[in-house]
Amino acid sequence: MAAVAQPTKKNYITALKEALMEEMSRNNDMVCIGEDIGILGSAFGTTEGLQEKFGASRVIDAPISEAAIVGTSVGMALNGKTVMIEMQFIDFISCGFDQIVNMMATYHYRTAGDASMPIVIRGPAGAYSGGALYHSQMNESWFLNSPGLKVVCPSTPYDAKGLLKAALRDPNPVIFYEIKNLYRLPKIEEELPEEDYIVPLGEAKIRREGKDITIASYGQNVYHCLDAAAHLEKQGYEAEVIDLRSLNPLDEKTLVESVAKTNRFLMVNEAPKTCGFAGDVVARMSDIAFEYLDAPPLRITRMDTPVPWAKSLETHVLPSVKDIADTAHKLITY
Amino acid sequence: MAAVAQPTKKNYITALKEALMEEMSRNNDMVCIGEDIGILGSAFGTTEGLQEKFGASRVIDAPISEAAIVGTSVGMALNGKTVMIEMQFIDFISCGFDQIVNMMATYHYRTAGDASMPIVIRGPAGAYSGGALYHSQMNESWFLNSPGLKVVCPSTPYDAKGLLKAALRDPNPVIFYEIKNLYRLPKIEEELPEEDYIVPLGEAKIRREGKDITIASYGQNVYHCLDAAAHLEKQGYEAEVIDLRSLNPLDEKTLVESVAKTNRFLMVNEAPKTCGFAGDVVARMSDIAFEYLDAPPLRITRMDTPVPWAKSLETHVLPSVKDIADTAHKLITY
Amino acid sequence: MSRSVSDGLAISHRPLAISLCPETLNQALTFPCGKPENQGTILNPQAISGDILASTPATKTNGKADSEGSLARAHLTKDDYLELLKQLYLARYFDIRLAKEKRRGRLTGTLYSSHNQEAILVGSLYGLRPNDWISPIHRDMPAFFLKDIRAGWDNNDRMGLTIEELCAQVWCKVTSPSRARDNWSHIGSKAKHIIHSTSMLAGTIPAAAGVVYADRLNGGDAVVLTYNGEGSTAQGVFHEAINFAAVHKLPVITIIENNHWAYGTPNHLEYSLPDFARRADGYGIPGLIADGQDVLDVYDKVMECVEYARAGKGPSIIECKTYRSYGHGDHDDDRAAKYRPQEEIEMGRSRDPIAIMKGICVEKGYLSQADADKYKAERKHATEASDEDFPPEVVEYVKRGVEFAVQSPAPEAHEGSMWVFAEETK
Amino acid sequence: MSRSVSDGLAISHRPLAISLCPETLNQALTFPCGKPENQGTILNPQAISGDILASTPATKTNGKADSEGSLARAHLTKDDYLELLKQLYLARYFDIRLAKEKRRGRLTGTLYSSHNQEAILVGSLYGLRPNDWISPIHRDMPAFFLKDIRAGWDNNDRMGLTIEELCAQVWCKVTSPSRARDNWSHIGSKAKHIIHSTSMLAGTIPAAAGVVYADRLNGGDAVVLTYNGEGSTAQGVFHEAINFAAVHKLPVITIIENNHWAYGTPNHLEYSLPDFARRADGYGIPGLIADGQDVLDVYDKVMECVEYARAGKGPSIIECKTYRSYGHGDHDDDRAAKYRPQEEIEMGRSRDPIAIMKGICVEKGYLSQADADKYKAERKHATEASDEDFPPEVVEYVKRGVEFAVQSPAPEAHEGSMWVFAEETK
Ligand SMILES: Cc1ncc(C[n+]2csc(CCOP(=O)(O)OP(=O)(O)O)c2C)c(N)n1
Ligand SMILES: Cc1ncc(C[n+]2csc(CCOP(=O)(O)OP(=O)(O)O)c2C)c(N)n1
Ligand SMILES: [Mg+2]
Ligand SMILES: [Mg+2]
Repeated sequence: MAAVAQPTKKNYITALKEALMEEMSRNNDMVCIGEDIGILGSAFGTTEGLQEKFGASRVIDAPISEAAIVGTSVGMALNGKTVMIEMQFIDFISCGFDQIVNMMATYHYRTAGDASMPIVIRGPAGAYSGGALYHSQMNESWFLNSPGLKVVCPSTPYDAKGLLKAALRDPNPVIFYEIKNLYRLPKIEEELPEEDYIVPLGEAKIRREGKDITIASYGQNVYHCLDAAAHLEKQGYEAEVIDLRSLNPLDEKTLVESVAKTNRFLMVNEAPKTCGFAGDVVARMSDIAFEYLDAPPLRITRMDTPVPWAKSLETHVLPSVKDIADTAHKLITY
Repeated sequence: MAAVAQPTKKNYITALKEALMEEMSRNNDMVCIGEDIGILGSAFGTTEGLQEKFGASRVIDAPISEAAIVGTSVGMALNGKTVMIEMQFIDFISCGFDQIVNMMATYHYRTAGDASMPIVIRGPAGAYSGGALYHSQMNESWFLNSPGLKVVCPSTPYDAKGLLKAALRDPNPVIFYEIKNLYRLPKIEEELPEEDYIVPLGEAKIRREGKDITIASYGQNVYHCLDAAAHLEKQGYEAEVIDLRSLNPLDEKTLVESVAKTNRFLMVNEAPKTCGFAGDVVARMSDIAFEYLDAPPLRITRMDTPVPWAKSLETHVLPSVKDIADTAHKLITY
Repeated sequence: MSRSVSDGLAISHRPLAISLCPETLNQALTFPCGKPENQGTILNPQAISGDILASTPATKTNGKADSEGSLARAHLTKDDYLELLKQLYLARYFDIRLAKEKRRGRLTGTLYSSHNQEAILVGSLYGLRPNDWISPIHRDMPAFFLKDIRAGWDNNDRMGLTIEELCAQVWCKVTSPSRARDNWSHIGSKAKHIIHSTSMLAGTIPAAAGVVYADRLNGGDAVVLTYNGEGSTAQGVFHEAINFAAVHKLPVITIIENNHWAYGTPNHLEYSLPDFARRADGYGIPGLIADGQDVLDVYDKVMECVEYARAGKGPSIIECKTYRSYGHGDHDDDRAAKYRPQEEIEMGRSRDPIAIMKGICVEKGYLSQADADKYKAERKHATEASDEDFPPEVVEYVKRGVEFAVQSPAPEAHEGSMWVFAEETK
Repeated sequence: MSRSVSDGLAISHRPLAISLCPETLNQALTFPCGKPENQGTILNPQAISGDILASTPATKTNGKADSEGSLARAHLTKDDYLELLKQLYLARYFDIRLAKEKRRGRLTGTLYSSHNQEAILVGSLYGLRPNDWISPIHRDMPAFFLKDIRAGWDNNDRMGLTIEELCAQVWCKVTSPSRARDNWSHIGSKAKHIIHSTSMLAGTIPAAAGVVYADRLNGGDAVVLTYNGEGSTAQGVFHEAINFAAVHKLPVITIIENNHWAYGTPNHLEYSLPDFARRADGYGIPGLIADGQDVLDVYDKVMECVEYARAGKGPSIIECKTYRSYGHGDHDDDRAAKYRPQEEIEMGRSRDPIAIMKGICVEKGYLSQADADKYKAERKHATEASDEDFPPEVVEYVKRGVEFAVQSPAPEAHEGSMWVFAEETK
């Protein structure tokens, strides 16, 4: 009897690797650029093997020049290429900021559609791992407030692969937040389909059904929300947890349908509070779901501080499972 | 009989000029830096006469290097100086972005108070004047989401002078949005006190009292709100219009007190909608004033587009008096 | 094949003396505003580095005037000379026409005049191939229609914008390439290989590097010409882009239009050396200086760099010395007459590119003195010049564009929220 | 006063030959990773510019070794030599101790080892005045306590951090200058004139320019030393800051620690020339090359630039050639042994700064061969070296710091939301 291949579970970073490898094979006009993505294969190993397979001209080890990395990618896109940009950490995206918000994001708009920008900027993001101020950021709000950019943040291997592939096929620039804490987290490993698939941008996913409150989030906070939901369950409440996955475009429909059922809304993310995306979603719910709400739509976020280094400090400023469970409880019993 | 001096009304830019002149005289450790602020006296004339009076070493004509302008100011602040930075247009602040959000904004935090950063970055801002994508921005949200920055936006000559002086005496970095459309607007000219005064950061101002709805805004949108209020008055409604003036710190007390009275809340600004400050204030009201609200707290903002050039296009994407009046009416009659 | 590999290696990473700059030219290229003894309204001489006096030589020169034979211009015919002259008139007339329209209140936005700087645009574009790329900025409006104009002034399929498109843009009409969404020089064309700039100075140089990187990946041999003011060379992204281009030996030719003022800031407050071409030395790439008033010198220098770039040897910088005739923008005209000394302004305008090219054509016998005297546009301010000062075909050409623009409609309001995102999926 | 004004002018804006670099040194400074024939795992040789082979000379040299008399080291005494050697041991021991602690899981965060690069820190700091400023980055941990250590290793009031403060920082304790808010090298002190860096490479050079600008305004004559990896010189802000410093002739000395790798990227993919000192040429400022393995050569070059800067002549760049011993950070040690060829690593480590300085001291008769053989730290990996390989006072000194750190408490949680804003009003 022939040995039956054991289905293998794959982690988040393997899913990303597969996406890059497959899209580079599928699209001869795709180029990758970033610091240390070629010879080294990326700080976290995400691009391992790419340069070997596709050559140094399609997998470019760029100088430490984030603005030039973004800007040259704009030029390549203008001349027909699809570009994957890696930021070594998403924190360094600030060094290419002007090129992103003023050059790349607006290109399609200001040329009345003459040129689209199929560029994905991806990079390791997120706190809770002692990375301190410059290796912990979730700065998606800067880009959500800059028209012309799509923003994505997967929380599972399946979504990581499917969303990255979808982003790389999208004609628009996409900022792609990878949660480095999830890269190799065993508990979220899963089997991935053999065949080509994408997860379309703009579709949220209900991670847990419930009728008492809607808790929306993305990235690693999804797991905090699920843990809080488990906690609430012990108290006899059923929380619905929605993983937004794509922030722009946002799946408002799934959110409204959920709130129509639960009549409570809580939004959780780890970015700073003021002008963060949590507040934005809360404001949207005021607008589109107010009639369903039996309690104020609220948000739980990082405090308005940078992410400090020491564990005690970091924990203090970031949302915790307890924060979520407590606030959810307050809203359910409002 | 001796001639009695006629009290003179002053415009918004004159108020700013006086603030700079007075603070430079008052504080020998104050330095100004920016492009074309010395020989030329600034694109809009805001720094006219400063270099003549205080010399080229305290009023620096910098190379076209926004990142270096911010970064050298950080160094000067570290070594005891107070710095006024002019961005020729606030749109170009993106070119110094990393230095602002990662170097300047965090300095006090990451050094546990070892070094404060008394730096004001000011510049002409705002749309409605045909400036197109790069001479129209209101990008305050980027900075409100970056902990460590205060953000201010005056709408009258009195506030322009008083807030700028307060900002220049504040030990923290302040991003100061000047509305270029108001610089020389005759209808807002007013007498300014002879004596030294400041407008403290963090105090909102009720521009018009009313009992039917609270409309909050800042910058030139305040006038749109007042026009909408006048319109509503004809329909028999009294809108209360609050000029926030200072976005961070925000005067939540004045807002809550107003909503406690009006039970309706509408927030207006001209920045892009998603993750803009309007949504943030709406989310705060959900949190701190939900019990008072008899209708959803809403926002009116620019569409999620850049600011286009042609008048027809620009008008289409920006909030109008009609938008405000209509939504306010909807909320009042909710 | 006359070049050997070692030739290439030998000249590849030091500032090259691949062009000559006669001594007399050096003097012509020096305007007083860079010098501390003549500082306009500069208030604090201490801020000015004293050693600007000890100027570096413009380019390395072998001390004698070059013979024409080795220059790119050797291949130009009489017709080329006359065409270049006509293009100078065209660029000048376009600018003057806009100045007049602006003064009459018919235009919205700012005119950043290219008056007196036309030789840089005409000379640099003349020898390009149709599929080469360009990246013009605020002061380069004529570049958009001058690109590939050799394929026929009336050939709308050439690889450049039409005069109609350009006028429609300035008049803020929906028929413009931007559909009136972004202003003045913020246009381009993917099909015609023109990069669309933003306001952010030096911000398109990385994109320029990117288009030719992509072209090389496709096996092409296009070059890209980027235009920049001298003040803009202080931007970080200038450095990042040129460094990238140098590392990858990309065919990026960066033209520095040194008109000696960056808005109200003179050369010595932007850069520590008198010659901005020296920026090249930090990247080990050729840094040439051209006489920005002499269309043929610009042509020669650009063509040398184009050849160098197309051969795969990498990027280069050409500083074209010139002088800004008026204010930074038209709103600045009055102030600029104050913050710049009058003698400086006169000296800066004295070497009019039209006059210089006319003189050369007469000297060569390509133009009779009588014909040369027919159209006296040179050194005339927009308020002084009339249509009679220009060849009628030039006036006609621009007129056609203006008429098209005037008749075109403004965009409809709803377009304001269109095209934020592209819809199709690749 | 021995210098005349014209002296200053003559040397002020070209890359200066103010230091000599003997031919033999040139060879010692060249590591193979910059060369295409020895590329580690580089996969596409075409991407590498062929003419790196034709290397520019390290600095202009007159072809013969300089006499010691004209060098800054001429003023150093025997005690200085021995102190320098001891400081090399100290820097090395600190790094090795951290590597061991890290390996034992006692530290959080990344160790960016300065192993093999200590001569740059020790040599550059030795001649500074107490009130001079410095701006160290990730690989410069020992710089924080080496600053002004001449005022006494045990003098806690000197203008540098104490070993206790530094260890507390690494151990993530509340007694550190950052109160454990930001990690590892992201510390400094306003009072002690050390600029607090962020992670953003080259991001503190503008601040360095700013502190000395302010100092000059106050009538001071402090200089500032900024440290940067060679890869970081590609950042836009590097350009903007040096350009600003050059325009204003600010006393900013930029040390480029060229350890030949920027994480996994070799020199030739970061810059088109083999010598990063040539970046200086684009700003018309001196660009020197020092042997980063030789503490005295670094000292000489830095002191020349310090003198130049203090005299008001402006900024300069010193490239110190060295080699990164291990991985980029300790997490990269294993990979770095693969992406870099073994011979290269061996060659890069072969000129150990401790060994070189020992040799000089012996040659000078400042140290007996027996004493020199006593502490054999040189060329030893962290796993091989033991306390016996170091002078006991060095081991003791670091031990004191470690003990303090270990006994210090972690910060209390509520501090996490403190100090976002400063409270007092000026
Ligand atoms: C990044 C950025 N900073 C500032 C400005 C404002 N600005 C527009 S033009 C200009 C001067 C440009 O001078 P130069 O580069 O010499 O070009 P010129 O206008 O003289 O042709 C300035 C400061 C800008 N457009 N972009
Ligand atoms: C602006 C920025 N981009 C990227 C990084 C990530 N990064 C950290 S160190 C490093 C390599 C630095 O190389 P080099 O400047 O040569 O210094 P070295 O580590 O070799 O001493 C990179 C890319 C960063 N810290 N900052
Ligand atoms: Mg200029
Ligand atoms: Mg390095």
